[in-house]
Amino acid sequence: MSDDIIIEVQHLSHRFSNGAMGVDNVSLCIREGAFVIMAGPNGSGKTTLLRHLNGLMMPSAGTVAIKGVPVKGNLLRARRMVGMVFQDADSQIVGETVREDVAFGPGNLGLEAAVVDRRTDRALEKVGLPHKADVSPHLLSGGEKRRLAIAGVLSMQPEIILFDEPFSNLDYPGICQVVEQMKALKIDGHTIVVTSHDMDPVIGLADSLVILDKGRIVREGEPSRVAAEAAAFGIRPPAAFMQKEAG
Amino acid sequence: MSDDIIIEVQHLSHRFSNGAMGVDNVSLCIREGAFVIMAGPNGSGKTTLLRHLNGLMMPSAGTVAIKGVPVKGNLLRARRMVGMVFQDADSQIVGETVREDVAFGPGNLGLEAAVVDRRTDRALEKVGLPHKADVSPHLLSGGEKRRLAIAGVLSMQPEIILFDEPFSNLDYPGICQVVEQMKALKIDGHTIVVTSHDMDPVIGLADSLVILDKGRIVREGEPSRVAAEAAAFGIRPPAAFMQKEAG
Amino acid sequence: MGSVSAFEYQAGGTMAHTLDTRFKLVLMALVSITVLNASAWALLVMSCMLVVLCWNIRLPLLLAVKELRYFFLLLLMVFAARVLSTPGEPLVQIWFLEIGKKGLVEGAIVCWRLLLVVVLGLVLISTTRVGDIKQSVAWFFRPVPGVPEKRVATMLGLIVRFIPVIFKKAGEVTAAQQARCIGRRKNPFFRLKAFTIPLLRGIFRDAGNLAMAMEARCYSEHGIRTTASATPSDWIMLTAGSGLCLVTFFL
Amino acid sequence: MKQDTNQLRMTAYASLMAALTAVGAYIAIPIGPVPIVLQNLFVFLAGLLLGRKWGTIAIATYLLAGVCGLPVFASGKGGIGHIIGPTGGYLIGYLPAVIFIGALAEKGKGRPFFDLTGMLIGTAAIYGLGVPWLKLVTHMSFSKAFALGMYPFLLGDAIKIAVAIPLARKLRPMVAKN
Ligand SMILES: Nc1ncnc2c1ncn2[C@@H]1O[C@H](COP(=O)(O)OP(=O)(O)OP(=O)(O)O)[C@@H](O)[C@H]1O
Ligand SMILES: Nc1ncnc2c1ncn2[C@@H]1O[C@H](COP(=O)(O)OP(=O)(O)OP(=O)(O)O)[C@@H](O)[C@H]1O
Ligand SMILES: O=C(O)CCCC[C@@H]1SC[C@@H]2NC(=O)N[C@@H]21
Ligand SMILES: [Mg+2]
Ligand SMILES: [Mg+2]
Repeated sequence: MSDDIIIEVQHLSHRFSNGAMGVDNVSLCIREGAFVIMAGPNGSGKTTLLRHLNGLMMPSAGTVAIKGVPVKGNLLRARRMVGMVFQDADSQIVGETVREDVAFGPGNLGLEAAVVDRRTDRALEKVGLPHKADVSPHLLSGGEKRRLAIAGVLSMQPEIILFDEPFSNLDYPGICQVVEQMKALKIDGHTIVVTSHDMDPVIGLADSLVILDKGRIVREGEPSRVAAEAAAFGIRPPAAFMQKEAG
Repeated sequence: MSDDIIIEVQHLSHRFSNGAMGVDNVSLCIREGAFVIMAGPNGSGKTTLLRHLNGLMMPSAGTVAIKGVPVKGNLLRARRMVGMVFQDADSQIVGETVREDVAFGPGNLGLEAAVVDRRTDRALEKVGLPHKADVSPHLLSGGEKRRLAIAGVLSMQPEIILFDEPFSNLDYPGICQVVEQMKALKIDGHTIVVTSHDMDPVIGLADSLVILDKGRIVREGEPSRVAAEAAAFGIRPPAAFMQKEAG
Repeated sequence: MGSVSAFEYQAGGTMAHTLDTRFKLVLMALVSITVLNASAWALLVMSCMLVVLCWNIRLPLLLAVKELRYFFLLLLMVFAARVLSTPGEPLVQIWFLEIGKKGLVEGAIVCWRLLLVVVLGLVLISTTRVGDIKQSVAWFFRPVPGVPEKRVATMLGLIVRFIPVIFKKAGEVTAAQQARCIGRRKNPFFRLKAFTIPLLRGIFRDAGNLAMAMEARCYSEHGIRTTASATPSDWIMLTAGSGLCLVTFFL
Repeated sequence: MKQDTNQLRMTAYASLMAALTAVGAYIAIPIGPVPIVLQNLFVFLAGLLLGRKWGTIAIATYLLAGVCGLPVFASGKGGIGHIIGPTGGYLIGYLPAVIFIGALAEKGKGRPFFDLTGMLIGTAAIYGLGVPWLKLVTHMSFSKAFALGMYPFLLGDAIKIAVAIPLARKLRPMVAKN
């Protein structure tokens, strides 16, 4: 983790058309190469905040900048630099085969066919799916689908990767696979932001833990320090910490 | 928990139209008032097995009986006696308001309007949603939606309640609410079957733990005894047990 | 559950598989039009060739018959309508229904034509990837002004993607409602409304999510290739095919 | 870019309506040369929910998918031959139908009277093209074409129209969001 700030959110607010505040005056800096967990109860604004980082949603007030360049007005750059793995693995499948799905992103960037192919192959290898390249994505298991979604993001070679609830509906081996993937991405120098109701699998990797509540950041800092306070905000404290207390 | 057997599954197999075996020669007895956890990796057949208990799916071979009466040929009886809370809370919402949704089941049973109203009120109270009775269900939070789904089942006054992944995408208070609900149902004498990738919240309530793998039952018995072996079958062992080992 | 039709692309290396999809589509159109105007002799020639083609690509015959069971019913109706409405010397007379030789022959020919066209469609889908159809359509529309050919291609891909999703969602909604004893309701209006609203809500939400996921991956129209190149053997096939159509047209 | 976002979402919705139309065609009850289908219900909904422009795009793409051989027509058939076949006229008729319905729905801003009028005109357009086409292709008499290609469906179509109005009212907010 370097000292350069890669994501800078300033006084960000998002008001939905029905008047509800999804995110309310949030400021946040994330350093290059950091692994950040974003926790908070249902409806606390995690998904809404994440979607501002790659310009899928636009702020009602405030700004988001990636490496100093505002997202607004540079949408394509933001989306190339910030990859996002959505919660629902099924709804983000675009291709008819695994390979085609992974090639969707780089294809959109207007790269040459040879470059697209190379990136696709590399991404498939990284997540361990080359043998499934010609299979229909809908035939994959839950864990494989999630890895496919990661490959689809990796092939765009983003510097930042956002994961929205990456463990939901996954079995234990599936969770372990995804965590391994995250570990490898972190070692490669990617900046990673994860939202999850279940911090257990990733708490060991995290450099920072942010707690959201009602659209605001209520705690932020060292995971070990912040996790102790998690329960007060309706977040399940990671077992690792309960154990410590028990032991 | 009494000694009477309420659910009896004998040599149940289910073959899908593509030839895959969803459930493969499963036999299982559940006693009245028991709380059973069904665990297993993705695709091990948990959902498929549950759906045979209320006749949503029909066996290719074998039988299921509720209180000695076969499900086949007595479908409506089975569905009245066996309520089911689905994994995807959204797809089971039918009503335009919370109250209307809860009244859907008893309304279908052809009960008198006064009885339907009374049951609806009682169910709403049990899950703590009376103040939301006139709200559109789509505006509820994740936890509230799940409680609504439970109310929709309670209003039919089933003896057996099946929960398919009741904790997915729920925050910690939501999980706690659902667990409280289950505890109350258990005390009321309901028989409960829960599938979940995360056993932590319910392991303390369980009388029995069943592990499925590739459509077969591979372990069955005392939760404390079976849980110790869980990891071998790709199931995340409950933290309570890891703690014991650590402590 | 899954796809619309029991028929899906079957990988293979036959001539029907490797022929350039644009050429396949053109040939399909030509042959369809020819067949619908062909005489009995021409139909015989065409049928023989189609049988060879079906054998060549190993068209699953049993599946085809199963798939077409309703279509056979339709053919029967067309046949009956044709027989009964064609004037001519009656062979048999049942009450006021007159069945004539001319009617029988014409009815048979009409049905034969329709059957050929439908089997031709099965051959096309079992030898062609949707991705290739998409790309060919984009290529065809490239010179047409006012039609955003790449967007059209994207939409074709999305249609194929959504169909199984709709069936799956419909299954889920049905299951959830059956579990709550909807089976006791006999009123079809009630059931239709109870079923359709959650279904459509759910799939519209999914479609919105998909659009967002595509956007996050920089959806742009660079992603669709509209260039294609044909090999000499493609041209030979096209020439031979259209020549045949021309000949049978006058047969 | 906001414009773009919306366009992509509408593209997805239009494709979805086309896919629904295909599913509605797949569920066909054969009662003669022309089957009972749910297809036209989704043609109505395409116009009501998406409006004139996107409704037309949805149905035009649906027809194109069929022309290209994808199995999207009644009981899972496709190909240009099907359009030239007995039921082709109905299929072509869907285009003017969706244009009328969409245009009126936009004008009416959700008032049921406009939706209803649109669907009645649309249905007239579907039969206006469908029945003569059926007569032409199968060489029946006009009275037979009406008996086989229109009368058996009128009650069903009336039910579809009656169902489409509340459906559109419930679903419009979802489509119009943002
Ligand atoms: N399109 C919308 N219109 C109006 N309100 C919305 C919309 N989307 C979300 N909200 C509201 O904004 C708030 C934040 O939602 P968000 O999805 O960001 O929460 P979350 O933290 O991701 O919750 P979860 O843990 O359940 O995923 C919630 O109260 C939600 O009801
Ligand atoms: N309609 C279907 N057609 C064919 N195979 C199916 C169908 N539904 C499920 N399967 C297969 O049957 C097996 C059991 O599926 P099931 O949904 O019961 O698993 P599960 O234990 O509930 O998994 P999860 O933990 O992911 O919910 C899986 O291998 C699945 O791929
Ligand atoms: O072959 C097709 O795909 C088109 C079938 C058209 C059926 C027509 S549409 C109007 C009328 N109402 C029905 O239910 N069926 C017919
Ligand atoms: Mg969220
Ligand atoms: Mg399941």
